[in-house]
Amino acid sequence: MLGKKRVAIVGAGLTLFRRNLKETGKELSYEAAKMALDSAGLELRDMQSVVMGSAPDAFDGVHMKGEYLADGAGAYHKPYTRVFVGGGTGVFTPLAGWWHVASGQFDTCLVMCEEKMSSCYPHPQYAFTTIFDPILERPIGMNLVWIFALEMHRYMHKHNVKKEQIALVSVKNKRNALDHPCAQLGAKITVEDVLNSEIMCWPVQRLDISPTSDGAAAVVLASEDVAKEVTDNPVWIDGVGWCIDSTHWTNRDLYYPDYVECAARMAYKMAGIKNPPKEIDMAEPYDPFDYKELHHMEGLLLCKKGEAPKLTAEGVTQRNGDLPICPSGGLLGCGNPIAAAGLMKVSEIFWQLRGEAGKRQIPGDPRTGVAQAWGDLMQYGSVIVLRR
Amino acid sequence: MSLEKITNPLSARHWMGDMEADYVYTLGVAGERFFKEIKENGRIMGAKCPLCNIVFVPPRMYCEKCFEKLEEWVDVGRKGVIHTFTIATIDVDGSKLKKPVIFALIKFEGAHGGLIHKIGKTDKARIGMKVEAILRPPKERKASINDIEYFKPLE
Amino acid sequence: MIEVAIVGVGCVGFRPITPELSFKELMFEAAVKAYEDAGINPRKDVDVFVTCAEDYLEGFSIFDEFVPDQLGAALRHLFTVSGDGMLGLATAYMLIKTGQFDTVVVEAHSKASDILTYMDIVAFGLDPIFNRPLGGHPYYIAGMEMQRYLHDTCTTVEQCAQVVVKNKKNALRNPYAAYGSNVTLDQVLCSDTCFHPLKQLEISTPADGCVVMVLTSENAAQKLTNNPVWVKSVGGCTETPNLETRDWTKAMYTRLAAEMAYKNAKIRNPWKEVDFAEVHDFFAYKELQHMESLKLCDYGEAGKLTEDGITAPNGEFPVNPSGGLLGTGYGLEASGMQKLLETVLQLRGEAGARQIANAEVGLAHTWRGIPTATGVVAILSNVK
Amino acid sequence: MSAKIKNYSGEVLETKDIKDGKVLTEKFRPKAKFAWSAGIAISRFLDELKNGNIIATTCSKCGRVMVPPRIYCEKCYGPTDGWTYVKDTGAINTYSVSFLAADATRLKEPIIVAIINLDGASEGMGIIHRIGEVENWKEVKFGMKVKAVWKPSQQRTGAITDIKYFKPLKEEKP
Repeated sequence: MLGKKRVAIVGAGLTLFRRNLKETGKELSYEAAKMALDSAGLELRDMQSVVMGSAPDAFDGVHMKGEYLADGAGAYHKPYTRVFVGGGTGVFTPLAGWWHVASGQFDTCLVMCEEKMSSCYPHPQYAFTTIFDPILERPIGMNLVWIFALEMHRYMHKHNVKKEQIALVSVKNKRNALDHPCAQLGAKITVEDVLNSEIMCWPVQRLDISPTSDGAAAVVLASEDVAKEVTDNPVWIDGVGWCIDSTHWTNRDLYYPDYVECAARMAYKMAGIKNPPKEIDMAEPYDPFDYKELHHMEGLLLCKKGEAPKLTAEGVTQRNGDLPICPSGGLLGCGNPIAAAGLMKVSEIFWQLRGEAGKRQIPGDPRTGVAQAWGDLMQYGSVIVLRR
Repeated sequence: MSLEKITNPLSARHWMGDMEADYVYTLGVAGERFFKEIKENGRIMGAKCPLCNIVFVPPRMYCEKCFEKLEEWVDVGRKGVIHTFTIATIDVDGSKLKKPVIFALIKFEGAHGGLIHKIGKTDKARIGMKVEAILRPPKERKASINDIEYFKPLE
Repeated sequence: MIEVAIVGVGCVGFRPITPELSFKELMFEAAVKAYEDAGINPRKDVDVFVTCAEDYLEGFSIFDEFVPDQLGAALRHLFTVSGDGMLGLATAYMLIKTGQFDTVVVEAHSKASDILTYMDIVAFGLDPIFNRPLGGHPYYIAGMEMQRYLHDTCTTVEQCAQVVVKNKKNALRNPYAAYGSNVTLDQVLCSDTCFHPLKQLEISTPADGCVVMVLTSENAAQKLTNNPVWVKSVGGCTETPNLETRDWTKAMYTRLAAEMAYKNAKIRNPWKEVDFAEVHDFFAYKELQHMESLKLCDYGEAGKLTEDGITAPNGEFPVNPSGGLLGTGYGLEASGMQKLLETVLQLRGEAGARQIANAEVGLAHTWRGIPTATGVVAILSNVK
Repeated sequence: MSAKIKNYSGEVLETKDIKDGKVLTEKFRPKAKFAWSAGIAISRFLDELKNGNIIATTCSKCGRVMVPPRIYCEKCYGPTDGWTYVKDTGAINTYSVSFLAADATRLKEPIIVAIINLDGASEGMGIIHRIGEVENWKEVKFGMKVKAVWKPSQQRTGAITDIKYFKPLKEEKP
């Protein structure tokens, strides 16, 4: 058995994901947290600890924003920690919640993720210019999209993947998002639309990429004893994994995310998963760009290296396919309030496993799902394995 | 430890840069209503938690103690009491202020919390001193905490 | 029950500036020392690495990116806690308690001298709607708190100043300290009253340095060392970020964190059961306020104890034998690690001229500074 | 649960609502200035750039030649034990063509950036820089040989921008 205590997710909450929301970061956090608690039939006083996940302070525009958000996150008079692994934060935060409970230190933990990217004006892109090395990279005029384009291009080159194949991911996820009530960019689009959209940084085009968003998400974690008291269908955290690769991203071959594989292996080992494609019923890999879904499916060992485009083309990754990928609509469809988007993926697996995903519900009887996020300088992988 | 160190101080390079951007913060659901009340009606409001039976100033969307959504707003008046204060003589850049500034936490009767603000029209302050908010003329108000110009002693 | 031990420590600094090292090189040096101390190879023997940092104190968005290589954590299991090093300790403690990880490394550092506008960054931490637009030097918050604290507890300004005298003197005997001196009570009292009643010399000055610690489970510790320092408990609390609704007399975050730590370590009377304490003293009055919140004495008693020399190194209950932050320098997110480091050295009997005789149980405490109300308390012991 | 919920929280604003002042806001620009210490490895690297050289560090344990230089080997976790110059020529590992400036505005002339694996450094040791002297961005290819174009020596300041960009190197037959 994993850990001293088995840990379950017993509730989840989300706000809308939109380019601009009126609520402050604190208020967004509150809305998501309150919904998660209500859905679990629990109250704030039942929470013994709180974990916050949020991406750079440079979005919200508050130094130490974890501290600033604390009351909205429900941390009043409670042990409270913020964890931060760039874009990987959203899936990493429930891992931090997991050890709060699995260690036996707490019976419950409220896991929060928040992002208010619109505060950075006129465009949150600015905040991304400070993620680079100030001496060797910022003087070149770095832009976030550049580096993903470099990675995408390398991936395409190495496996001889065409843009048409990659665009299918965007088409699928934006369509899936039409069924998600919080989604920002659900749409019916075609491969042609993607290929004809504005070139941002070749090979990245406008419709290859997820938008910036405001939003918050929360999940409630409980120890086995508490979970069985409050719900008949807890969803168990059976595997956790995370990994970071070297800072020197220009010294690595970007065609394959070794760090995601390393994180996945850690999580699968804990969950006792030996044959991922067979034992995993659905996955929510991180998809801020369409190629990333493919890249991450491979890193998650859901298929062989270079095989993800083929599976996508064959429809395997559709909701009614053999291995549904991003049934939520992902970041491409739902929007990308960085940390909140990662936790949205975890919430999606939670709802899918409980059969509560409504129009998004995948058929069959899913028992095991995986969510993954990715961050830093194409460097970080965080993975969670959930089981019914 | 590294096998060599910098021993010539002139060889130790530094690189200058910043992390500066423009920020536009929405005042939020509670904040917008609070500052509109000050701007348009000259009223300082609090929000009541029916479960904890306390009135929060500044008003929030939720009770930080129990997470109840706060719907009931009450006028707490412009008069309050100094809970604590300080006299600042230096500015954020470390320079000496031409005139010291008194910062204080002002509490309002029957309310939990209060407002952090400046005390004006005096160079003295004390804990327990009664003060009143002096608002800027309506035309100059911008829906900001600075729509209150300062708090003035009532004694 | 899995017991958790600190089996290796490494420290570089603390110094006013470190122009000859990049932050990465600073971290590398401290890490090498810690691994050497623990007798481990980070490429093979470490299960998880925890680094503690805040973006605006580094000058990077997503500082996590720049951490792994110098700690030996490339393609390993590392993450960032956006908080004080002692939140990193709490994290490592929990990770080991899950039974899934044997060895966890915690790192925190300060490259404060890389920051040209530190005060502006502190002010950037204020609520952007209700507080920040007022402007001003953010330490007015400390001045206000000190005022109310003195008012409610009848502590005197002399008693607060005495903390500075004691801590800077203690720091003279600490090789890791940047700001030791034989300052007199008069010098402290005559220094500028920047935020009445808070004086210039009662405010800590930032310093550069890095502390790395290696924590292991009991089993792993037994293979590595004869003098493990056991982490008996860790307690943490965030009171509220809202300045308006917090308690301005009692540091409630510390009180609640301490209650959690004492409960888990089964300590009923900390004054009797703990031998010394490393208490967060960013401002001089904070040492006194925190001592009281830590239940080392009643509210209003700490000043008197300090005046009477009870908290001096040779007193009945030494507080901040390291020299505290006033003496060693404020190590930003490493300040909790500075507290832990001294506690570990004392409990190992390796504190040199500062050594407290027969110390068995030590308390380390941290606070995240202005404008937060977040604190962590750890109880360490050399007896299992 | 998700299926049962009718209303998700969040009051949606248009960007123009903020611009037009329809929603109340507070504005701020922080002062956040830094002077990062370059340290042992990068101070030397910058000095060498000023002289028109690209310097790397070496680890005798794993035999790697590392650029940008560092004083520790992240693979072996020991101190690096030597310095060596690498060439200012290399091959394009991957590249992208940006039509966007850092502030997300549209560029007239696209910027080509590439990871360039430098000759003389260990396999896969690349640096990021711009590619110049290319008439049409479609001419750029994976594996293409490139060479640094340096600023005149009197204009160099000891910065990565002492190299203006890398230009395609016409292959010379041996």
